[in-house]
Amino acid sequence: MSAPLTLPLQNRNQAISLEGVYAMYKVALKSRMLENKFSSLYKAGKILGGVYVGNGQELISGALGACLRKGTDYYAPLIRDQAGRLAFGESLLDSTRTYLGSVKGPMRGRDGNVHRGRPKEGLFAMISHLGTTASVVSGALMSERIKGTLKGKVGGTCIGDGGTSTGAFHEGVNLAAVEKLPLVVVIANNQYAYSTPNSGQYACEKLIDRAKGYGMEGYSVDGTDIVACLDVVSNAVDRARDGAGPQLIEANFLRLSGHGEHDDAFYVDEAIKQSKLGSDGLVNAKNFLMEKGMLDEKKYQDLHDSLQAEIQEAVAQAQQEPDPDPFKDDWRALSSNLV
Amino acid sequence: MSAPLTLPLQNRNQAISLEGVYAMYKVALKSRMLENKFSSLYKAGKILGGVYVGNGQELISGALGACLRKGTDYYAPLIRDQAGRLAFGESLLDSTRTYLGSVKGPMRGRDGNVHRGRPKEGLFAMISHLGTTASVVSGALMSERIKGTLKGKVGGTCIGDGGTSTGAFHEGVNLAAVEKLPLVVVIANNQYAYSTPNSGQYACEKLIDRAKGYGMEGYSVDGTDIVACLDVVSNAVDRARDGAGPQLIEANFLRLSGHGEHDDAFYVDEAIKQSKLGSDGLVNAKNFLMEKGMLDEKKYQDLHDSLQAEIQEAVAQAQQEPDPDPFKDDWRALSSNLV
Amino acid sequence: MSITYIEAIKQAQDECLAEDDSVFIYGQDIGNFGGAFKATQGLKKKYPDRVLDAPISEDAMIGVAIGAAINGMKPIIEMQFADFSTVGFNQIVNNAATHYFRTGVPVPMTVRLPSGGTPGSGPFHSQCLESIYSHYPGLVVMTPATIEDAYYMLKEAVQMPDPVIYCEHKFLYRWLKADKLGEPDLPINKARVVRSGKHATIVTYSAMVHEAVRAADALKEESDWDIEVVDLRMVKPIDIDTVLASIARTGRVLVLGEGFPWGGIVAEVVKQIVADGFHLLDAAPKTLNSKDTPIPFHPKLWSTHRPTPQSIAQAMRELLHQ
Amino acid sequence: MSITYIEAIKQAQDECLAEDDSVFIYGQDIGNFGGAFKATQGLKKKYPDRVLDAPISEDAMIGVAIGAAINGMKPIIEMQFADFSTVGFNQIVNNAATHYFRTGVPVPMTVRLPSGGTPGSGPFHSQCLESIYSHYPGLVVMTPATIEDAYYMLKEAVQMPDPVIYCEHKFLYRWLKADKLGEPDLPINKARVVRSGKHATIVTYSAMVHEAVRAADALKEESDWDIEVVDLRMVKPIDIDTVLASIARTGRVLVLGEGFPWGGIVAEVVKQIVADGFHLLDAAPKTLNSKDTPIPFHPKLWSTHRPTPQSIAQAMRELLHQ
Ligand SMILES: Cc1ncc(C[n+]2csc(CCOP(=O)(O)OP(=O)(O)O)c2C)c(N)n1
Ligand SMILES: Cc1ncc(C[n+]2csc(CCOP(=O)(O)OP(=O)(O)O)c2C)c(N)n1
Ligand SMILES: [Mg+2]
Ligand SMILES: [Mg+2]
Repeated sequence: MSAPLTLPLQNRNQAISLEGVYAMYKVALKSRMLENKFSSLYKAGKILGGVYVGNGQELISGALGACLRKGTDYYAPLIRDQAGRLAFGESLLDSTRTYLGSVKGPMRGRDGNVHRGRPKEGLFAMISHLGTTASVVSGALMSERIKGTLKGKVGGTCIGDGGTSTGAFHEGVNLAAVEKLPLVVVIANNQYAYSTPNSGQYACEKLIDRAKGYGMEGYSVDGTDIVACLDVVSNAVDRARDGAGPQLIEANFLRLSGHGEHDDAFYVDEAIKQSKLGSDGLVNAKNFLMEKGMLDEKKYQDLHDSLQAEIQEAVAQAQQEPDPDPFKDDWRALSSNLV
Repeated sequence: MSAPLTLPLQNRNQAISLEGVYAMYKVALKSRMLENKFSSLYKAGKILGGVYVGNGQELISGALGACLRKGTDYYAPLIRDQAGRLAFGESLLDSTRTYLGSVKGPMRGRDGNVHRGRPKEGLFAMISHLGTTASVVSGALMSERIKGTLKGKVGGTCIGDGGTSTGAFHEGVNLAAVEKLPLVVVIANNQYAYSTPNSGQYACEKLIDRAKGYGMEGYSVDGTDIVACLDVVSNAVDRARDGAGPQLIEANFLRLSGHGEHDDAFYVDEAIKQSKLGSDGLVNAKNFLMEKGMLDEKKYQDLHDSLQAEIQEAVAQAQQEPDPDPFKDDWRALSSNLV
Repeated sequence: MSITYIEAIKQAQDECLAEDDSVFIYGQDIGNFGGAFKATQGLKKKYPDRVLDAPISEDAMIGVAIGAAINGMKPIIEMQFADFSTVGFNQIVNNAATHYFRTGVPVPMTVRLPSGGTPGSGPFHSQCLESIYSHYPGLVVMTPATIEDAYYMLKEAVQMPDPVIYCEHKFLYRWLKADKLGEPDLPINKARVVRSGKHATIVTYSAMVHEAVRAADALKEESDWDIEVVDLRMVKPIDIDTVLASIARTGRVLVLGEGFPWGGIVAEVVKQIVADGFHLLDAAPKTLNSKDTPIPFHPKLWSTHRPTPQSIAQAMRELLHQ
Repeated sequence: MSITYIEAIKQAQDECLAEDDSVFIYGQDIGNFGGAFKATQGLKKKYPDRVLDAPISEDAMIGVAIGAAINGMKPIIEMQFADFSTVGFNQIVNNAATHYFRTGVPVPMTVRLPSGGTPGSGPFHSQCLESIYSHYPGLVVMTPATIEDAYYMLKEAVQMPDPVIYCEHKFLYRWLKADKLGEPDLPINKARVVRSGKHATIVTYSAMVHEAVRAADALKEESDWDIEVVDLRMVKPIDIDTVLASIARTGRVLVLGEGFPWGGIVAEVVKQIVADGFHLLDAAPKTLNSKDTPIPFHPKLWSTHRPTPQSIAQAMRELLHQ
């Protein structure tokens, strides 16, 4: 059971063990369950802003988060990267506190939901404007190079199919390539940008066709296949870490929910839903682990229950914490004392 | 002598005749001579702003201008497209008047040198910010489509190697591809962006590698070879006109002058200067036409003298025209009457 | 048969499309989906070739509008949120706005910016950008505060030969409701006296008009102050004459805006008031904006960050006792 | 051994690099080439790993600075011209400027903007963007008018924990010359009384300080008026106390700027003056900016478009006779 899986990909430095797959599955499941919880809280009117979940994106997202090393690497997640955040080491409380507006959260109520981060721990806090993270992570990596401490470090970020249309993304990725930075960029191609299908965002056959045009190494991966995700991402991260320069990964899968919890996604093509692309990677992973004997229904139920308890606790704690107090808040946009 | 040249490129609808090559050479030479004149005027302190010339770019620039049809097509030239402008049908006077600040020029002294245009005649007036033209021409083409008058129309624009790094360029080209517009984009790869060599702008082997990633048809061409330029550009324009969608052309050559007339270009690599890439396409073209019997020294001298006279006249006329008068100028940024 | 502010915007667009073949709408998710706020719902079906989905490319979307407008069309660009227009900023302020002055060829385009704060929207889905765009020569900037203005101003914006930045306030979208669309009562370039009074004037625009009226009502109730409220409606150019006429009646003025406090419309109005109406003033003009920080996500912070009827009334008390 | 304004900028950068390993410079053509204006000439040789050429990607350049600054560095970004910073606008105002407030982690970066008009530079190489950036919470905006300020303010900007927009005026680059760099005389957040007077005050900043002094000299000569000139130096935040103290002495004020007339620094200063110094005013504050059109290319148009010693003197005459 602990024998390393043999996987087809070349150039792979690390073998993916079944334990590794199982660990990753736990993170993905935890992410799904946490976001389901946010979704119900949203429907109950208990969340202050919007809720954008990563249903379908857990495997590729979690794989990137899992392959990056907190304390060494940089990670700039995007809106559907709850799984990657958990895998990278973000606490459940950071998440629940931010969604629920606790003043004890990393954003202290000043920003919400998916915008949270702990920049001093290598976890960047995104802004809404798509495409801006590739250059920010590049800047962190360039500063490591200047300090002479880049060796062995990697930066990772994610972008949607829609986000690839932004000029900011192009500039950031191109710059990373020019600087030969150890940046791993995951294109989470979930077939839609809000309601817009891929045909409205790009005219190439596959987005990974752009890797060559940037001078990056590029990989396609089935985002519903847990082993493939781990394999391709760990390979790319290893290659970046070893000095092979920036890596582009395109993962294909379907967004299994609306754009946000307010959206019923009526526009999603039924044919895609029915295809392999539309399958639920989490179900696939569960089946795989059951086949391999790593999981049975009892074990799954135990896992589920323990995760549920953890989540419940983190939600409950955030809910009982104080809101920010506008009269005690330090209303200053500058950290310098100039006035 | 009037037999069509046989050229290697496939899919070409039009054969390039020697007469065509000669006509194009005349435009390119005229452009070079006009800009030489601007350069001397600049050195004599007679030009009000900067001077940015197209030395080396005349062939590819002229080819695009020549293949577009004024009155039907749209053309958005960039800073080194004097030859394309002449080929498209811009008058010498529009050029001299703008450089010399005549109030009779198309910009009436309000804008200078390379920013001129006649948007109502399909000749767009660029702003300085690089990368913005692809989307503007796309907008013109989309409006033709909406009106049902797109058939047979083409838009053309140019970008430098450096300009490909802008997000604006990426967004514009990608959008044209998504909309399957008849847009022909020429990347004038003159190896430098100001002082920055290509290695500082991109990490792919050839910029044309990006065509696939945009879902465009792509061509490389030797920008110092007049026949190849005409051939590749006319082919791409024809294909766009026939509905094959957007076309990307990368022309390679060397910028044969400084970035502007203030720049001695000390940083240009001597090896490139000595290579084929560094050769002067105008000299190559002259040699080719001489070989083919279309030109001899006498004919060249006559051509030169007549062009010189034309240029001299256009400069003289612009010089004797009035400057704009700030007290008579209509200082309004809006065309509506709202106050 | 009722109508909301957002429905007025939809109806105006529908009629623009119906009446003028050169009008088209371009924006993210505005086709089949009907737009993030449903301002174009159903329009794709009616005008399939003129309601077009755009990629996430704000810079290029504005570029498209410019090229189309030069070419005789009257594009409407929907930004998904005003905040994202910063990505198309360069094309707006340097290309669209300068084109008429540079070339003599006007650029009749309208950029719709879903603007302003709603609770829980945070720093990047709540911004007011009218001050930024007004700074640039060559743009007309509209900030409708009522259902009728939303409708009539948008229809005029689309027909105007200049680039118009049309700031529609998200908070008003469904909050403003009426039985039917009223008649137009003023040319769009005139400010409107929304509530007449004699002790002081509040000059404001967009959603803050309603907060100002609430504050004025409260002050009436509380201590019988009669506060006049002037809605600028269009913030560039500004109808300063109506503002000055009001101050001539009241002698005191608060200029109020939801946006950031530094520079911008509010400061510009004060500048124009003191330039031409200094002698009319019985007290120093006061101003009120949001705080000078990014817009906070948490509703408790947000509702202190922006002006409220309470903070407006407090500012008015100070003004009246000066 | 003389020094110019641009040399002061270069020297400040040289020393910043020498004194602090966390400083680096990133910009187009700033390496070997030494920058479009030679503000980094020779620095690449001295600090090869910390003077880096960037691709033509202003958005990404700012992104790099943000990522580096969060990570403990103190990047200096050179924009080739201030005008091109509109392409990096989103990263500046929405990412860099909000980061400290949102996360508590400051972003110590400096963006150098070669700003302002010179003859023949036209609409896209002449702009003043300090008003636009000042509007946004979270940015410090500096506008040095002297060789010493160029030097000392830049050195402080680089060490400041917040994003600083440093607007250096291209017209001053080689026009200001001195035998040697003077001593610092004021904290950078204090405005400076450049010329003392008693009849009226001109409040201004950057290159217009020199035009104001010329106008003041002319008025002295012409009719013995004593005009005080106050240089704001930093335009966000503003040292309004020094402005008010001057107005307390003179009772009259012209606020002057080179940028576009709508909103911005000039309107903000008027707003702050009337808020706190209304009782000090003997006449309505006046303002002067460029015309409200794009900046024209032709020197004859350009020199009428922007304020000149003549138009400043004219505005002062009107102010003095009010
Ligand atoms: C520059 C910019 N424009 C518009 C938006 C509004 N917006 C938020 S998410 C989204 C769709 C993103 O699609 P994609 O990149 O495919 O990511 P996904 O939501 O599918 O994960 C849009 C248009 C934005 N955030 N940024
Ligand atoms: C967005 C933007 N950033 C910077 C500049 C300043 N600039 C003008 S030309 C130029 C170099 C352009 O290089 P390239 O695109 O290769 O064209 P070339 O000059 O070689 O023809 C630069 C950096 C600009 N015009 N626009
Ligand atoms: Mg998507
Ligand atoms: Mg070049």
